[in-house]
Formats: sequence, structure tokens, C-alpha cells
Amino acid sequence: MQKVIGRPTGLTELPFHYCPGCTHGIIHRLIGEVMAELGIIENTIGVAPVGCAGFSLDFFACDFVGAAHGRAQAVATGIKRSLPDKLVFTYQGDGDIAAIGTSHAIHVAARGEKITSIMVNNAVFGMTGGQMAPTTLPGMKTTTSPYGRDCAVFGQPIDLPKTVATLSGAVYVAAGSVDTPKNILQTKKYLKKAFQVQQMGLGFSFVSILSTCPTNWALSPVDSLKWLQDNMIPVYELGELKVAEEVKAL
Amino acid sequence: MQKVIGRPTGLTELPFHYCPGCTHGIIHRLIGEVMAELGIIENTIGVAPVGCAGFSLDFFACDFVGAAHGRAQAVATGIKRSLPDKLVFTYQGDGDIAAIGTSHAIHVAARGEKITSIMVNNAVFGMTGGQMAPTTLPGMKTTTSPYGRDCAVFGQPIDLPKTVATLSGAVYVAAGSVDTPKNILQTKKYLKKAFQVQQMGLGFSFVSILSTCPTNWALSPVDSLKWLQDNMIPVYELGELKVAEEVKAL
Amino acid sequence: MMEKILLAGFGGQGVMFIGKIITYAGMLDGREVCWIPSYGPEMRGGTANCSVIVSDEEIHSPVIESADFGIVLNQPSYDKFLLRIKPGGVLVVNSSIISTEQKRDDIEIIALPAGDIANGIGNPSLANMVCLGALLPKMNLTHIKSIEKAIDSVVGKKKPELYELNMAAVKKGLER
Amino acid sequence: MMEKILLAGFGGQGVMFIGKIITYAGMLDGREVCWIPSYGPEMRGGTANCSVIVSDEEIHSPVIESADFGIVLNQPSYDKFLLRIKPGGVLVVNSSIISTEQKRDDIEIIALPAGDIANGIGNPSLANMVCLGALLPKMNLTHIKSIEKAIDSVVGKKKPELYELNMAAVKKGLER
Amino acid sequence: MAKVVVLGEYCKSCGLCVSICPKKILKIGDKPNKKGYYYVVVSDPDQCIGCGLCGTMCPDVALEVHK
Amino acid sequence: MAKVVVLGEYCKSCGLCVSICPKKILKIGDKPNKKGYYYVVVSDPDQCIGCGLCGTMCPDVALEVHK
Amino acid sequence: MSRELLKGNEAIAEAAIRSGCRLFFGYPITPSTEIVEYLSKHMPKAGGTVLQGEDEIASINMCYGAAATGARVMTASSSPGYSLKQEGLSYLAAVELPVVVVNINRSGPGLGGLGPSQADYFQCTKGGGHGDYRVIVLAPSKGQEMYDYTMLAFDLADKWRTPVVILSDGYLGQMMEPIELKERPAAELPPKTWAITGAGSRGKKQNLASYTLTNEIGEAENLRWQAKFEKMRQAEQRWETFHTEDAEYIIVGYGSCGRIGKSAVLNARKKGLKVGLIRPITLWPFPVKAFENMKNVKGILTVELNAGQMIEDVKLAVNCQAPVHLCNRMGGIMPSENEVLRKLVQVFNLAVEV
Amino acid sequence: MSRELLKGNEAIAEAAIRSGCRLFFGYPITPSTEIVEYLSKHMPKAGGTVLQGEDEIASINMCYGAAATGARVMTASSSPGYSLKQEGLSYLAAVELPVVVVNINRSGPGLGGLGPSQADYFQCTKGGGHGDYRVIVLAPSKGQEMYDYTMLAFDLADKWRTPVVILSDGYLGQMMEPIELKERPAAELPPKTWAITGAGSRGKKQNLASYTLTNEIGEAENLRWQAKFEKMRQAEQRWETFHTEDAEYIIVGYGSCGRIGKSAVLNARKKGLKVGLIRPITLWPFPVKAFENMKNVKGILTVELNAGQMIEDVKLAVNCQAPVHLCNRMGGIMPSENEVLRKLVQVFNLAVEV
Ligand SMILES: Cc1ncc(C[n+]2csc(CCOP(=O)(O)OP(=O)(O)O)c2C)c(N)n1
Ligand SMILES: Cc1ncc(C[n+]2csc(CCOP(=O)(O)OP(=O)(O)O)c2C)c(N)n1
Ligand code: SF4
Ligand code: SF4
Ligand code: SF4
Ligand code: SF4
Ligand code: SF4
Ligand code: SF4
Ligand SMILES: [Mg+2]
Ligand SMILES: [Mg+2]
Repeated sequence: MQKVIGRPTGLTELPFHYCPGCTHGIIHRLIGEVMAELGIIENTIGVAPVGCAGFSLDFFACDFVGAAHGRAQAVATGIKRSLPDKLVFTYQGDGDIAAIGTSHAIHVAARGEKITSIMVNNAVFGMTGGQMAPTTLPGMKTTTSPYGRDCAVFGQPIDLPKTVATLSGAVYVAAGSVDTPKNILQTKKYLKKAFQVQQMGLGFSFVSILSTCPTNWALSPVDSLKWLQDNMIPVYELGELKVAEEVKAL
Repeated sequence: MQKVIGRPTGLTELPFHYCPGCTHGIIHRLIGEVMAELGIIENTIGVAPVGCAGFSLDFFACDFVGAAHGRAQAVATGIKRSLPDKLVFTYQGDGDIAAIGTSHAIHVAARGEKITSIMVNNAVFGMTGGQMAPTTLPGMKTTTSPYGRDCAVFGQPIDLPKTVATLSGAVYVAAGSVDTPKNILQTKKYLKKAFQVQQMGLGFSFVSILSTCPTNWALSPVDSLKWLQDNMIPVYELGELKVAEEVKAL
Repeated sequence: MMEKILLAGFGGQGVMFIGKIITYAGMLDGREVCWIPSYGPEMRGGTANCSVIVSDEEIHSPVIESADFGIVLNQPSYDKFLLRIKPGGVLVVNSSIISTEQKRDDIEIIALPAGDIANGIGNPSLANMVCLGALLPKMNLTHIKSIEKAIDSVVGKKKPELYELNMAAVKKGLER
Repeated sequence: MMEKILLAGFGGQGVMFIGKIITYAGMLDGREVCWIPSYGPEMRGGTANCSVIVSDEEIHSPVIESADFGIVLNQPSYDKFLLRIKPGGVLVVNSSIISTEQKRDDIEIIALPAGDIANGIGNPSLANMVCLGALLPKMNLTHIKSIEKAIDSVVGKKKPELYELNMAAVKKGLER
Repeated sequence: MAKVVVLGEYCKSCGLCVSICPKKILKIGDKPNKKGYYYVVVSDPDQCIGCGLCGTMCPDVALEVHK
Repeated sequence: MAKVVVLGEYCKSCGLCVSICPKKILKIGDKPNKKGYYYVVVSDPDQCIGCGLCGTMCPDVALEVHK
Repeated sequence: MSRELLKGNEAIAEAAIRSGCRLFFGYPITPSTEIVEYLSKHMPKAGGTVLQGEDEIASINMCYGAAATGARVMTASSSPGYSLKQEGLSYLAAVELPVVVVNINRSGPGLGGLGPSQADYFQCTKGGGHGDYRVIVLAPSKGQEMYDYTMLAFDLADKWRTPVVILSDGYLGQMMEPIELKERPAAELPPKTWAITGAGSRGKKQNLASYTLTNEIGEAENLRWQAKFEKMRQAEQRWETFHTEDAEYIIVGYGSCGRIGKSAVLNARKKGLKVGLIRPITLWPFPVKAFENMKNVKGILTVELNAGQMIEDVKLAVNCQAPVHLCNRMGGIMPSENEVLRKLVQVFNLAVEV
Repeated sequence: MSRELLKGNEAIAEAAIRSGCRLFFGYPITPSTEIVEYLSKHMPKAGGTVLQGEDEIASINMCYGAAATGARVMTASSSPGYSLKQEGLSYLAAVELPVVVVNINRSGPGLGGLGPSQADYFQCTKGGGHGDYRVIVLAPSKGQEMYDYTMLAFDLADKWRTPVVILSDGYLGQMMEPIELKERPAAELPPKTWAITGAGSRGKKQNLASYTLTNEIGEAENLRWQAKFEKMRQAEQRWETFHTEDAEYIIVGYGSCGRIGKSAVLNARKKGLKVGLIRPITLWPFPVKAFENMKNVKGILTVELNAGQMIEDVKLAVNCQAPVHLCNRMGGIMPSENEVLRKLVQVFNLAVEV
């Protein structure tokens, strides 16, 4: 008998500290698997954000650096410029990368910084108790949009991968989801390709992933998946949004 | 006899402090004319950047607020949210808006902030003595790219209007140039439309304008125009890059 | 007179809520009150506790070094707060899921199967209210009447059925 | 011995450059030197000035309250710096574009049409070097030999033709 | 033959595996782990087809599937 | 009939108008203004066709064209 | 007047609305978040706008814009977020714009914990931003003061054309106490003739900016600012005394420590020790006047939730009239009143059991 | 050893390269810009990288990343840009990362002028960022020191695992003086076992972060940091004295003011006044030891390009042994040596003509 699924070597033994049913954990496992499959655990440096994934640095088996809120990509830039042979990735929430971290998101993409960024989009600031994020859906209630997000006041949600795709140094941009086994496997492929793009030094690679926040959405874990399907997927286009010529060869 | 061209009432009497031949001045005149033609001088509040145009607040006949470097759009947001009936515009260099001001550029567009932003793109940080900007052209020599901009290290230049156009609240995005009388007149039309979009409360309007910096390019004013035509226009697409449905009616 | 109360359990067990009810009751009685929450570093699921002071005089320091009363709803809270009750004080323990091996002789420990009792009245998440009921007779500045008013003001106005449920649980504890 | 020199003109007239040449010359002679630029708030076209100290001893304060020598290349600089020359000091004035109506008796004012002289040798932008030449005989710590070396080091190495041009202008001033 | 192993101490009782298992053989157990979560148990181990869906969905990597 | 007026104190002698004038009637003058710039003069005013190109290009709004 | 059970942060928010503040720009950060959350719920009902900026820098600059129009405006954050606002604060001070800025102190440096801390004292009082500027800093010590000082903050901001900082901590921010929702007190405030409201509103254009590259103007500006700061120093020192009349030992503490200090004073008195308390209310201007006559005082103990910061201002104020010592905890931990008393007894070698 | 005519800013840049710094992240701002410009030209030749960040925040956080790998790294800015780095600096201090940060002070607040100013003294020495942290601050007073102290800064940063700030002004940054391009002095430095270089490099994974939300850990961290700061306070105080042996009056000034102070001392001596100078080299730790024995001193005059900031540290150090007065200019204006002397004569009522 062979183990078809289980704890990958890319993760440490530590149990995650996320809320029950929070899909941050699924994404963690995928990254752990990808690192193991590519054999890069020893050679990878991750950068953790401030947000629910702030403690994630303990969960991965590779070296990790914790950044200030929103600064993971700038920190990753510093690491990569110092150690160009290492694989460097950032793991960030939607608030971290699409609110306070916006300029870095644009400029690592413009510079073609040879790092990989993973954005976990749960449509809220999870860590701080469920405030509106730039990704919060129209009409969605959060603690700072108690009457539902009013787009006339706050604007429509940002689909960051599409904006990032306009920058020439972003050579691979994909958007996945972890709501179903199928989407999970697809997301894993995106993650793997993103790391490979970096391994080959082609430019900046970016994977955005739709994720749940049962706690702040005030839904059960199972209902959260359904809510994601019904509400987020129609707004955030999934798939490979940009595959530059040099990446297509992969 | 009628005055066909001259000092518009949208400008004060003060002579500009720009270098000889610097086309910041042409753009100033266009804005002054547009304000006069729309009859909005009394009702408009401009926000000045830090950069060569930092003193511009004295040159316009409307009220002005000076912002910190890169913050003009955040300041304009505060003004507009306080006084929704005023016309509010920002006048910013490429460094101001596309380097340090990037997040604001993205988020005013995402929120559909009802302001107008004008970006004067001269491919350098003019004020500080001609350093590389995110807009500096490949191979272009500046004081911080003394061997010519190496895109492998610094990335390709950013075409900010194209990135901003991906945000849903940006309803009008145009790119002009002031190198020839024809382009100047075209740019004036863009500016006028951008202000009208704001007058109608449709969303965020953005006009990017290619401009010269004879001093830091180390070229004569006349040669600078030629350099702009030969080098900038091929890289930065001109025209109306985005006209949202609601704006088309205009 | 000043009474200090510590309330602790898992996040989700409603310790913050009973703390607020006691505080609210104190305010309705015209007393000085203060309520301080304390969350662990973990988002949810970790331990949560709050401290409440009800007083006839002005409350200066809000810090409770040792309390007059305590309610603990889970094991880690029992282990942690057992030593923080003043000699002569009272600690109410949800014995449904807490083993009270560790003991103290100088305080009164009221161990009651609050979880099971709550389950008995149809809602296991009311263990907090049962414990509150059990503590009430021991307190001098907080009485059932004010607790009733507090619950009514906090939840009753909007959801009368919740008021009934909560009061039923409190009474179960009181009757114990 | 310490000599303090103020140099001023429009941006682009090359006052920074002659300041650097004097400074460089001083360094080549093994002296203590320091050069401080000062730009106006305007990018270009405004007034620019720099101050230079050449000294046998260590230079502590680099601030020049009043100078031993000065060169002014335009009217605003003349108006501003005339009063900043020490009694007994020397001020070289580019009389091609400066009117020296305002006067001082306690300093020596060398008014020479540096612009025209420079024009005469084919390059109006060398007025700065002409003025430098005119000041040289008055200075004690800076001599033509070191200026030659300085110009050679700064521009001569890369562009020998520039060396010749500059030296020609300096000599015109010196011969005045 | 296939086998699913529940790493009880990791389980947070979220129920995602329960809802996805095509054979409906996973259920929330009645014993809490050290953290107080009632971890998942396998009601009918022999029915497991080793499809791995449960493990794919488990956010706490609390399931191992062997095949 | 057309007329171009140079507002000499605004002119910075950049030459943009000189290079654009289709009639080649503008040139850098030989008198400096207060700021020291040799401002533009009109060599042959009668030739002006009032096309306004000079004023359109002038970065210092130093030209008025009447027509 | 209604008395409501509110968290300290909510009291600040409610007071802001009742002070006529109709614009709030902020970015969430624990333990200040209840402010933006409360306002998001209640501000729209009052006809105001709460806008979440893309970050703290955007937020403070949105405040700058709104304040420039003469509107009452507020932002709130906690330590790391407050650090990001420093450039903005320096500009606000230079352009002299009234904005109320709340800092619910975390226990930094770095990310910092959420427990009560006063580690940002220097940052708030000595200018965390660049340049010579000072802003009024108010330090409430209970829910009611969170409310009252917020109202005061808006008035002081308008009176002096200055940012005013409310410096508090996670304890005070999240503690619930009954608050009297007093009406805004009457205040005579100068008209905002400097406000930018469109040239039409006054018939001529007007600017507001900090763009001076001429040193002489820079010096004149600085002299003008310093003269204003001096006036503020004279006029706005605020503090509370508690049993100081006959005190031989004085505890100095602000905010949470002021409360604990009071309990310590009462305990000390029970033990026969003549202890009093000075509780600075304005941290800038520091209440130097409270320390004018320390002749009969044998010793001073500052109580702080940091490594000892305010103690420098106390020493400067005391001017060697009495020895000054420190009782402190860090990292989000609060000392109890007995801990304070033990420290007092220990450093001054008093013959009392605590 | 070659002697070259360099601007102070260029001297810093050249020293950085010769200190083994191969990474620079910065954003241009006058009057610090020559640093990034010089490095853009010369760093690539040395095999290093100069990257212009999208802003100052990006730059300091890039430094954070690079320093985390154990690399020597530098950034440079001026006042408004330095303000933007405050959150980053607080994190650097918390994670204990060695980075050299240059602040060529503008004359703020606000945009600020370009003339010489010391208005960021408080910001640099008392932590412009949030939380209880201190960083070493070095204040060169001439071109050679811009060079030497930069080399020192890199070594101190590595020795103590701390950011080190070089605080200077536009005068010193843009002044050209002959600089001896000394070789990097030998220094014994601890190995960077904490560096993040990939788990493969040491066989097990490792983290670097400031993510502690447990108050008890937060307190332990703070105690550890404070203990380190105390050691630094003991070990790293640096200052220069000039004619202090018999001095009755002492001028205290750092940076540009230190130089002017020396000229003032020499002028005073010519007039028969026994004046000496203490020039702090480390602004943090402040050279308290230099003021240990002030018994024979009749008065102290601090010379500052601000509203009077260092004077507080001087007063605290002097501890009422002698009166302390202030001679200052602001806004980018520099006092002359005679102005300083006049002030000295005036405040201490001396019978001398200046
Ligand atoms: C400078 C700063 N501002 C704000 C915060 C507070 N904060 C921490 S995490 C966070 C947002 C988290 O949301 P997201 O990035 O979407 O991650 P999630 O928790 O949802 O996974 C915020 C606002 C902070 N720590 N630092
Ligand atoms: C926070 C901050 N960083 C940097 C600067 C320095 N600075 C002033 S203007 C400028 C860039 C100007 O370039 P741009 O915006 O393109 O305007 P231009 O002068 O070219 O018109 C910079 C970097 C500053 N004033 N403040
Ligand atoms: S708060 Fe939301 S995002 Fe954070 S751990 Fe809980 S469920 Fe996940
Ligand atoms: S430096 Fe360049 S952009 Fe600035 S005024 Fe001069 S020419 Fe114009
Ligand atoms: S592997 Fe498939 S069948 Fe087996 S328990 Fe998991 S989901 Fe059910
Ligand atoms: S999905 Fe995982 S954590 Fe959730 S109930 Fe199943 S085993 Fe437990
Ligand atoms: S209006 Fe036309 S013709 Fe007349 S001067 Fe101007 S460019 Fe020449
Ligand atoms: S374009 Fe304007 S500024 Fe330039 S030379 Fe002609 S008139 Fe003068
Ligand atoms: Mg999120
Ligand atoms: Mg530019």
C-alpha cells in the first residue's frame, strides 16, 4: 500500500493554528507538497505576512522570514537580490497584498522580480476580525461594511491578478480556488508552475487563490465552501490569466 | 481682432519656475484653459505633488493644496469626500504617481474616487536631478542608471494608464503628449473630458501626458521634443485607453 | 464594597457574554463597573477570559491580581485560574468537562455539570449561564433581579426567545 | 593661513566648477580645503553659489560669514555678496552683465568684462575661468601652477581640448 | 484495498471530509482530542475506496489515505 | 491680419516657438529680460498668419496671438 | 444624559460623532479596530463617511485633505500603523491642520503584542516624524475620559490648528465601562479662514502647503511654529493630582498607570505612607507646572508600561529637587497596585510591609 | 592611501563599498541623493546591486530581507523619507537585523528645506518608530568622518545585530573635502548563525520574525532587548573633547555644530575665555560619561540646528551640576562661530566683546 495523501515533508509537524475549516490549511498543504515534489525544501525561503497566516512560518519545513504587514514582497526582493540561487516566495492574505501592500505587488511585477507570490483571497481581513478588504464582494456584510459593501462609496472589489497581469515582468499569473478537490488539484498545478517559472529565472510569478473564512463569514466550514462558489467565483475569474511566451515553453 | 491664444484666466500672473523649454508649462496652460472654458475655476481644488511641479499651486487660479511626495491622490480623496461638489484634481509627476504613489493610483481607481488625476511623464525624477523613474526607458541613462537602464535588473518601464485601466472605478483613461501642436490640442480634449467625467460624477478619470525634461535629458528644448517622439511615443501608447460605457455617452 | 470576578473558557463558550451581563447588571444598579476582555494570540479556539469588577466606590486599578469569584468552563482555564481566587472566594467549575484533581481548601469550589445541565434544557451552549446562576447566590453586589434586567436589555429587546432560554439556564444554575 | 572664497552666479555659469578647481588645486598642494555648494529653490536658472576654503591649518567651521575673495558673475550675486567680502578683500566682477553702481571703498573691486573677453576667445561660457584668472594674483594659497594641475586632473585627462580652452581663458584673466 | 488514517490530534472537527466522502464513512467522533475538538472517526473502514477526496479537502492535514 | 505679442518677461529663450513658426518670423532677441533670458522678438510682424502654433508650443505662455 | 456601557474605543468613536466629526479615514489594526467598526455602523446614520484607506499612509493623507477643507476629521491606529503615519503627521503639523489621531498603543517594537503598553510615549511626544514639531498628546485613563478627551481633542485641534493625538492602550481601548454621553461643551473657536473651499467661496484663490525650499523662509516658519508651541506649553498643560497635598512620595503615571497609581496611593495611605499621585493628562505639553514645588517630596516613582520614557520628562521637570525612580513592566503586562507599592517601598527603603 | 576630493555623501557611499556592502536599496531625495547616485555608478563594478525601491518603505523592507540573509546592506534618505522608514526600523530593531541607515537631515517638519538641520535628533535617538527600541546613531562632523563612521557603522551593526543610523545634514553631505580612502579596519565579529540562507545550508529550518502576540513572551523579549541596549550604553558611548581640560564653559555640539563649536572655542581662547567643546559622536548611546565631572564648569551651551533637542540629553547627563543653555538656528540656517560665541557671552554674562 502506498500513501496517496498525507502530511508532506514540506510541512513541519506543528498543527495549524487556523480556525476549524479554514482553507488556509489546504493551501499550506499544497505548497508543502509542491516543495517536496520539486525537491526544493532545503533551498527555499518563504516570507510570511501579518494576517492569519502570520504564524505560518512555523508550519513550513523551509526557512522563513516574517515581514511587516504588507511588506512581504519587498522583503522577498531583498532576500532574492542577496541570494539569487534560492527560491523565494511570499504567502499573503488579500488584505496584506491588495490593500497595504499594493505598491509592492505592482512593482515586483514591473521589475520582474524573480520571486513567487501567493495571495490567499478570503474577501476579508481575517486576522483583525473580519473587516472589509479591497476584495470584499458587493453587498457583503463585514464589520466595517455593516450594511453591506456599498460600491458607490467603496468601489468594486479589486481583482489583483488581472491588474498585475498588465505588468511586463509578471510572466505567470494564475488564479485558483480550494473549494473542491478538482479546483484544489488545479491550484496545485498553478503553484508548481509558478515555482518552476522562478527556478528558470523567467520573472515574477503570481498565484491568487480563493479561500474561505468561516469565522468571519459566520458560516460553517461546509457552507463557507458553498458561499465561495456562489459568490466569489462569479467575480474572480479562475484560470491562467497570463502565461508569457517564455513560460509557454514549460 | 480676437485673441486666439494667450494667458488663460485659469492661470495666475506668476511666471513659471520651470527650466527653459520644460513642457510642464504647456500642460499648465492646457489645464488653465480647460478650467476657464468649463467655467470651474472658482469651484476647483487642485492638489500639487512634490516634484518639479511642487510650486505649481501658485500658478493656477484655483484653490490648491500641496501634498507630500506621492500622496496627492489620497489628499484629493479627503478633499472630495469632504466637498463632493467641488472639482478636485491632482497634478503629479511620473515619479510621484507611479513610484511612491502607486498604491493610491491603484486604489482611487478601484474605488472610483470622483477625482481627476494628471500624470506628467518625463521618464525621470526631474526635481531631484534626473534619477531613474519607473517610467525610464530601456537603455536610458540617468544618474541612477549611469550605464543605461538595464531591464534585467530594474524591469521594463511601467505604463501606468494601462494598469489603472484594469480597475473598474477608472471610467476614463487617456494618454496624451505635448510634443506637437496636434498632440497638444488632442491632450487638451482629454483633459476636458476628464474634468467633465468628474463633473458628472461618473468615477475616476486619469490623463497621462508625455512631457520633456531638457535639463535632465541634457538636450536642448527642441531636441527634447524630438527625443520624446523617437523614444517615448513608441513605448507609451497614446489615445483614449479606456472609455467606460457611461462615459461614451458624453 | 468591591467584587472582582474572573471568567474563563474556550473562545465560543460565552465567557465574554456572561462577563458583559454581570457588568451590565451592575451598571443598571447604578454601580461602578468595568469589564476587560483578554484574547490569546490565536484567532479562535484558544482560551479567552475576561475580568469584571462591580463596586460601590470608584474603580481605580482595573487589574485583578486575585479575584473574589471565578467561573471556569474548560480545563486549561481551571488549571490557570484556580490560584487566582482569593482565600475565601468562590470558583464555579463546569465539571462536565473539567476534572478538579488539583484542589484548594481555602476557597469554595462549586463543581457542577453545567454542560450536561444545559444539554438537559436543550442547548449545550448555555453552560455559561448555568454557571452564572450557580455563582449568583454567593455575590453581594449582583442579584438575580438585575441579571434579569441585564439579559433583557442585552438580548431580550431584540430576541425575546433568547431571553427566556438564557433565564431558564440561569435559574437551573441558581436552583442547583 | 586660511583663505575664504565666495563664488556666485546664475546656474549654468560655472561657478560650482571654478569652486571645485580652486578646491582641487588646494588639495593637490597638500592643503586643507573644503567646498560647499548652495542651490536656490529653483531647479535651474536660479542663482547658485559655492564657498571654498583653502587653508594651512585644519578647517573647523566651514561657514563663511565674510570672505577674503569673491567672484560674482551676475547682478543678483553682486548685489547679494558685495557686503560679504571682508574689508581689504577682493571681489572680481563680470562687468559684461553687471552694473557696479553700488560700491565699497574698503575692498578692491576688479571689474572686468569677462563675458566679452571669453567671447573674444570664442566661448562666452568661459567667463568664469577669466574671472578666476583675474583673482589668482591676489590669492596667497592658490597659484596658477596648481590651477593648471587641477584643470588637467579634472577635465584634461578625459578631454585635452577642454584643458587648453580653460587655461586660455584663465590666462586672459591673469593678463588683464 | 484502501485505508484512511485519522491523525486525531490534528483534526478540528470541521466536517469538510465528512461532507465530501463519497462512501459516507467519515463522521465526527464523540471523543475530544487534547485541544477539545471532537475528531473524526471512520465508521466503516472497509468501505474506503482510497479516492483521497477527504485528504484533499482536509484543511488540517489530519488525514492519511493509503491505497 | 494677425498679430503676435511677446510677453518678454515670461520668455525663457527656449526656442520652441522659433522652431515651429511656419513663417520663420520669430527669433531669439539680443536683449535680456530681468531674469537674464534673451527673449524672443518678431522679425517681420506683418508676415504673421495668426496660426497660433507658437503660442501652442510656448511652455511659458509668453506669446499672445490675435487674429 | 444617558449612561452607556461602551468599550473605550467605542467611547472615542461616539464622542467623535458627537463632536461634529463627519469624516473618518482609517485602516484596521488591533487593538484600535473597534473605533473604525463602531463608526462604520454609526457614522452613516449621522450623515458622515467612514472610508477605509488602502493603508495608514493613505488614511492620514486623506485626513490631511479633509482637514484642509476645514472639516473635523479623525483617524485611529495602533503602533505599527501609527509609525506609518509619521511623515503625514509631520506635514499636518507644518501645514497646521487640525486632525485627531488616535494611537491605541501595542507593545512593540516590531509587530508588537496587544496587551497594554506605553512604549510609544517618546514617539508620540517627541515627534516620531521628522523636524521640529510638537502635537498635543492626551492620555485618558478610563472610558469616560476616552470620551471626554476626544471632545477636547477636537476643540484643541481647531483652537491651535494642530493635530492632536489621543494616546491610549489596549486595556483602555477594550475595557467596557459606563460612559455618560455628555453633549459637546460649548467652545469659542477661531473661524477657519484658511480652509480650502474653492476660490468662489471667498473671491480669491488660496493655497495650503508645506513647500519652502528657501532657508530664510524655513527659519521664519520654524520660529513661528516654535512661538506657537511655546504658547501651547503655557496654556495647555493638564494634569490631575491625587492626595499630593501632604505627600512625601509621589507616584507619576498616566493612562492605565494613573489608575493603578491611585489604587497604590490608597493602599499606601492605609499603611500610613504619605503617598500621592500626579497623573499627566497632556503628555505634550508635559505638565511641568505640576512639579514646580517638590521641596517637601522625598522621592518620586514613575510608573510606566515601557522601558522608562516619561521618566526623562519627569526628571527634567523635577530638576533635581527629588530623586526619581522607575517602576515598569513591558511587553503588554500591567503591574498591580501592590507591585507598584512594593517598588516604592524598595527603592526608597521604607520600613513597611507590602 | 589615496586622498580624494569627495562630497560627504560620496564618502559614505565609497566607505560602504569598501566595508563589503554589496546591496543598497534606496529612493532618491535631496540632499542625500549623491549616495544612491555614486553607488549606482560604482557598486556594479564591485559586483554589487543598487536597486531603487518604489519608495522608502519598499527600500527599508528590502534591506530587512537582505539583512535577514546575513548580507551587509545600506539605505539612505532624508527626513520625510526617513519618517516613512519608521515602521521598518522598529521591525529591524525587533528582529535585530544589522542595517546601516543614513539620514541626511532636511529642515522639516513637512517637506522641509535643504539647508543644514538637526531637527531629526529626537526622531533618530528616541525611536521615531513605535515601541521601546534604540539604535546606534553616529554623527560625523566632516567628510573624513562620513567615511570612517560608515565603516564603523557596518561593524557596530554586525557586532550588536542592530540597525545603525548615520545622522548628518545637507552641509556635510554636499561639502567636498579631501578624504583618505582607508582600508576597512580589522574587526572581530560574531558569526551570523541566525541568518536565513535556506535550510540546506545548516540541515534544519530556521525563522526570523517579530510575531509574538503572547504578552509573557513579549515581556521576555523586551527584557532581553533592554539588557542588550544597556550593554550598548556601557560599551559604545563615543565623543571627542576639545580644550576641555581647564574649561570653565563648555560648548556641546555634534555634526556641523561640532565644527563650528571648535572654531568658537579657538576664538574664545584668543579672547582669554576658557571654553572647551564636547562633541558627541554617538547620539545614542548619548555620551553621558563625557559629563561625569562638571564640577569646575560654570556653564554649558549646546549648539543645535533645531529648537533645542539634544539639550534635554545634556541636561539629563549633567544632572544639575551646571546650568545648560541653548544656542540654535533653524530652518536650514547655520550659525557662525561668532554667533555662538556671542550667545555664550550673553547667557553667561561674560565681560568680553565678540
Ligand atoms: C501596519 C499595520 N497595519 C495594520 C495591521 C493590522 N492587520 C493585521 S493583519 C491585517 C489584515 C489581514 O487580512 P489579510 O491580509 O486578508 O489576511 P487574512 O487574515 O484574511 O488571512 C491587518 C489589517 C498591522 N499588523 N500592521
Ligand atoms: C518621501 C519623499 N521621498 C522622496 C522625496 C524626494 N523627491 C522629491 S520630488 C521626487 C521625484 C520627482 O519626480 P517626478 O514625480 O517624476 O516629478 P518631476 O520632477 O519629474 O516633474 C523625489 C524623489 C521627497 N520629497 N519625499
Ligand atoms: S479568521 Fe478566517 S482566515 Fe483567519 S484563521 Fe479563522 S477562518 Fe481562517
Ligand atoms: S528639471 Fe526637468 S521637469 Fe523639472 S523643471 Fe527642469 S526641465 Fe522641467
Ligand atoms: S479516501 Fe475517499 S472513500 Fe476513503 S474515507 Fe476518504 S473520501 Fe472516503
Ligand atoms: S477535514 Fe480534517 S480537520 Fe476537518 S473534520 Fe475532517 S479530519 Fe477533521
Ligand atoms: S502665429 Fe504662426 S505665423 Fe504668427 S508668429 Fe506664431 S507661429 Fe508664426
Ligand atoms: S516658446 Fe515661449 S519661452 Fe520659448 S522662446 Fe518662444 S516665447 Fe520664449
Ligand atoms: Mg484576507
Ligand atoms: Mg518625472
